[in-house]
Amino acid sequence: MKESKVLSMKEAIARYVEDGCKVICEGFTHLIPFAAGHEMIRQKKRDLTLCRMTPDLIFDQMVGAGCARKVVFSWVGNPGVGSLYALRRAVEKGIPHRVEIEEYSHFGMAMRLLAGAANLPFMPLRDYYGCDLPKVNPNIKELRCPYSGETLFAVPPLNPDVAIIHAQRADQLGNTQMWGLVGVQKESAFASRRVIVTVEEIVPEEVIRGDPNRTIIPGLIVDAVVEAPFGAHPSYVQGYYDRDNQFYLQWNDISREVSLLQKYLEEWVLGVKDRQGYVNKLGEVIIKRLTPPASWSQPVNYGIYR
Amino acid sequence: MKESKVLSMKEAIARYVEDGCKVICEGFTHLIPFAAGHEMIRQKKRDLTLCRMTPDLIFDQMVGAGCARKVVFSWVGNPGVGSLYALRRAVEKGIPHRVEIEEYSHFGMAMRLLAGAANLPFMPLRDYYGCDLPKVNPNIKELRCPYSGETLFAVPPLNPDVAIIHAQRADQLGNTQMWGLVGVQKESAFASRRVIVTVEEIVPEEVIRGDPNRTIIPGLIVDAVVEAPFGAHPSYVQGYYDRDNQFYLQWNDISREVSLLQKYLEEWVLGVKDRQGYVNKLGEVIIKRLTPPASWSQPVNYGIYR
Amino acid sequence: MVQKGEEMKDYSPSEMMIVRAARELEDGQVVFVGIGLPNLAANLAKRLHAPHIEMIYEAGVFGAHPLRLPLSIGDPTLVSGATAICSIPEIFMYYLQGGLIDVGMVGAAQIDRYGNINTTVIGDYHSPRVRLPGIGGASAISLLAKKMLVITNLTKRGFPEKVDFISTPGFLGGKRERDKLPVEGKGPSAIITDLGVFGFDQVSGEVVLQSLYPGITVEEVRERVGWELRISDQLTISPEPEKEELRIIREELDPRRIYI
Amino acid sequence: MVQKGEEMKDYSPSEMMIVRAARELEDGQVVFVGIGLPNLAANLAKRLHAPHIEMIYEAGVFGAHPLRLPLSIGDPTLVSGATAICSIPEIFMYYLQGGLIDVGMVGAAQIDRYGNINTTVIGDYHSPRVRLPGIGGASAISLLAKKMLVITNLTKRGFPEKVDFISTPGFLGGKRERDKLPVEGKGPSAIITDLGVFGFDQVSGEVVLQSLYPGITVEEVRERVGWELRISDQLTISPEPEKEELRIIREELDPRRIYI
Repeated sequence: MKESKVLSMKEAIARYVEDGCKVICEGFTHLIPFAAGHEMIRQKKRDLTLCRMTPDLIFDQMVGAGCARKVVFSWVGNPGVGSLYALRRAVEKGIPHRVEIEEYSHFGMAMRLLAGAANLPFMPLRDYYGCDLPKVNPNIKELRCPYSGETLFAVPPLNPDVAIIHAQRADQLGNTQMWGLVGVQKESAFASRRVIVTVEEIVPEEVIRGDPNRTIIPGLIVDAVVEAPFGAHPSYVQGYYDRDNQFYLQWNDISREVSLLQKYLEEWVLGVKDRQGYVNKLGEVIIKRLTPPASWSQPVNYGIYR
Repeated sequence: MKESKVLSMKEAIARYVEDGCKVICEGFTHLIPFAAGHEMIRQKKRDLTLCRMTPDLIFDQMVGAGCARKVVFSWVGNPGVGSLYALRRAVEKGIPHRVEIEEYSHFGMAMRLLAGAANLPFMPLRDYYGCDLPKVNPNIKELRCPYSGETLFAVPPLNPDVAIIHAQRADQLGNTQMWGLVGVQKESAFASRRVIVTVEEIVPEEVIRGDPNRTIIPGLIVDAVVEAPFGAHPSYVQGYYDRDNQFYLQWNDISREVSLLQKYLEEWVLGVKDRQGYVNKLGEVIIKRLTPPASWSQPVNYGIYR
Repeated sequence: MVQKGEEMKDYSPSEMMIVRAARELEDGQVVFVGIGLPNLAANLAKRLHAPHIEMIYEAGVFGAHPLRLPLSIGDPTLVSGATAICSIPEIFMYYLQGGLIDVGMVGAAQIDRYGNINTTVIGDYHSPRVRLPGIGGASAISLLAKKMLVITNLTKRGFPEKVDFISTPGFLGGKRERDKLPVEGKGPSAIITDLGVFGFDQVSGEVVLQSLYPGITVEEVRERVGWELRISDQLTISPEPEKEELRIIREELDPRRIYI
Repeated sequence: MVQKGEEMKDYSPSEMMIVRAARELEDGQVVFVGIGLPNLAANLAKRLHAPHIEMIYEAGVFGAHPLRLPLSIGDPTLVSGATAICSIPEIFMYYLQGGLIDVGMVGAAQIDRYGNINTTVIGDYHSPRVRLPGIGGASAISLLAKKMLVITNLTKRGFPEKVDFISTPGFLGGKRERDKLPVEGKGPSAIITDLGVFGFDQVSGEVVLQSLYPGITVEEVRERVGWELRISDQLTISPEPEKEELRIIREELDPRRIYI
């Protein structure tokens, strides 16, 4: 009865990500939407404000490709490995062009998204006391409790134009299920004007309806559903594939050099038509290395109530 | 390695519910902890401050039995049926003794519990504009946004001494899984100093560990785990039994008359030793009527990562 | 809810209310649904002119596929086969406060000349003559849903000039006062009763009788309203329920006739 | 992290740091764990003197049963077989701000005379000489966990008298200033480095050298500290790692020797 929201990645990005808009691509280590990031690079999106708690390789690549005007974050690095060199080059040296930054703590970013999802003009939190960050980021303000008079801090809502969320599965109406680490994806989706969901598998509505508590993002707020198997590599998808820690290490060398970064983008992003091209190029050996043996949850009984 | 937290209902209530303390028994229509409520009546707990968004029959019974000093709520009634007469008698006529009330809206109560769980001294919300409630409840205050200057309202945290939560299952350390409507149970548990979990089934740790995203309350904050099959009747447990709508109708007549209420308490609460006694008395016909055919969710794959 | 003296008609006042409420809903709207008549109205609309209505239940359910008529706001039949469940804080923060709800429907124990709703107390708050259930989710619906319908029976006691307690704001002292509230909800759009339907004056926010049900007179309505009721210049007679509407209500939605 | 010139010992500086950090943890504590040395320290303590330690991972994991050494803070091995997963807002609001965390462990690019930590920039904030990762979860750990340990290598650049930017507060300008903050966390309790362990003066909040690792001299430490370092009257030599500690680290916790 309802119209399917399934689009190709190309269509979804072309339709919903406009130059100059504010995009959030969440996923805390897990479920980082790399396939969508690569499509934004292929479509030469420009002047984006890129939001993520941890920019990770996905934003390093997008900044290196010239997509960004600004990055909003709370911890910027290649976790456990080192720096995001493309992002640092843009911030420090303006290569390929100057990129602004706006930073918070993890707690602050999470509360900005919560406020954004809840349509609150601010969210109070017990962070930033004694920190220098409020001195350089005027968005972080002091606030007095109307009951006790005590001082707290406040952060403003974050309301991106588009959220791009990767997940294990969704139906064609965008009802999206996710397990493993869920990060701030729910808040990011509710906080954003548009939501693109990319998934490992599009499943029949019955699968979703068989376990509604598993649904993190309701189809109500989803604009496009894209099937993108292996769409989070080199990050991971719980139960589907492992994090490619080797690639995170390799990236340290790649992003250090403009020429290597360009070569990477040409070969792995611009040089392939779509995610399927990337997966073919990755090859079976790597995919096999990253595929875990199965560990199934027990089903639960919802009951039939007539 | 860790010590089991499993107690009998009698022990759990005796140990953690003190006269005069503030108790929350959440569950929005679903999973209302009646077995625990009955045990509090049997143990003649007194001067309790009873907190629930919807006091429902559980608090009508406890107030009728003389356990309460105060009720904190946001909608008081027998849903779809009528009044909670025992509670009204106590508030309006002081029978069996005077009971105070303190009321909010649903949104306000939910935000009080969120603030309580998050250790915030207040939570802002967009409710109460133009309402008379803030005039009679000074706990609801106006607040100015530190960014826009706009007016919002604030509610203070609710931090009960004890939360009593009923659920489908938990392991012996209190890791508690729940599906179907989840209400404000997570917030209630985190907001409270002590947590008693009552469940349909105590399951091996492996069942919980097989699906960690299903865990709503972590054992970390749980003090006691009680096995109480059919422990939410006449409310319901998704997948286990249906709401006993007939009893909710009958209650309308019972609670109207002090003598009928007393008779009910003597027969169904004081007259049985424990929940098993209640279930035996209920009988197989009612249990069969309330038991739904099964509808199992599909298992999901978490993967084994070595 | 079938009233005596209505046997002449082949439909009940409740059925008429369901049909009238359903006609207020538009295709594609996101509707915040309560149990009883609002649930029946939303489901009727969905089966007829508004197939793309999205229903959100206050208990935290989106995309419900109930196999029976829900008897409580948290009926398990709303959960099995739904597409998403969320917590109560999320329903209020993300759906209502987040601005996702187009229409909400609420009941009323009292409603006054400016559409203010009382569901808290009759008499003084601290020593009430009658203690009512309280606000529940209604104030949030009025303030945060883009549009609100009120569904209630028309009784003299229920329609005083001024409510004893504003549980849920209508137009307060008048539309200008309501417009000052910094919220999405701009006040109730209609009161659907068992005798007719009221709207509100666009300028003052005062209740105006808009439509009578077949066979009901203006006088019968006036008798039950506690102030000098305004009647619309374009007063209409609501068309009777159509056969197909009644068939759906009786055969599909409430076959055991619990609410009709 | 094995340093040259340490081949004489049969354990690495990292191993010594892990052992020292583990000894700071007490049985029954709830520990907020990061990846790398903190994770190894907590797991070592759990296998020895603190079997009832509860570990919470920032990514939202409680009761993890990792089958391999986690290589990222959100490693999937932390999820499979865990007892509970929660969202990031919940970890910060309910666990940290909710006061459930006894001990947190953080790293530092720079740490100063009063234990203030810089992980943001070297140089001016707006035109930094070096851009570091930023705060992440560290400020919340310092302010909201009851106790905080800092784990970092001791380098001249990393121990200036005053950090360029306070990302995460230590004792600020001194203990009295820190005590004014309306939070649970009362300042760092120790800095565990590759040469020795520092504590803090109970009155002033100034860094004090408490313990040297075997074979390390006060002079070696002084050389790498950018201010006139105070030495404890009760300066100790930290006992070397025990065989069982090293066996657990090498055979059970980090068999591929990724961190040690």
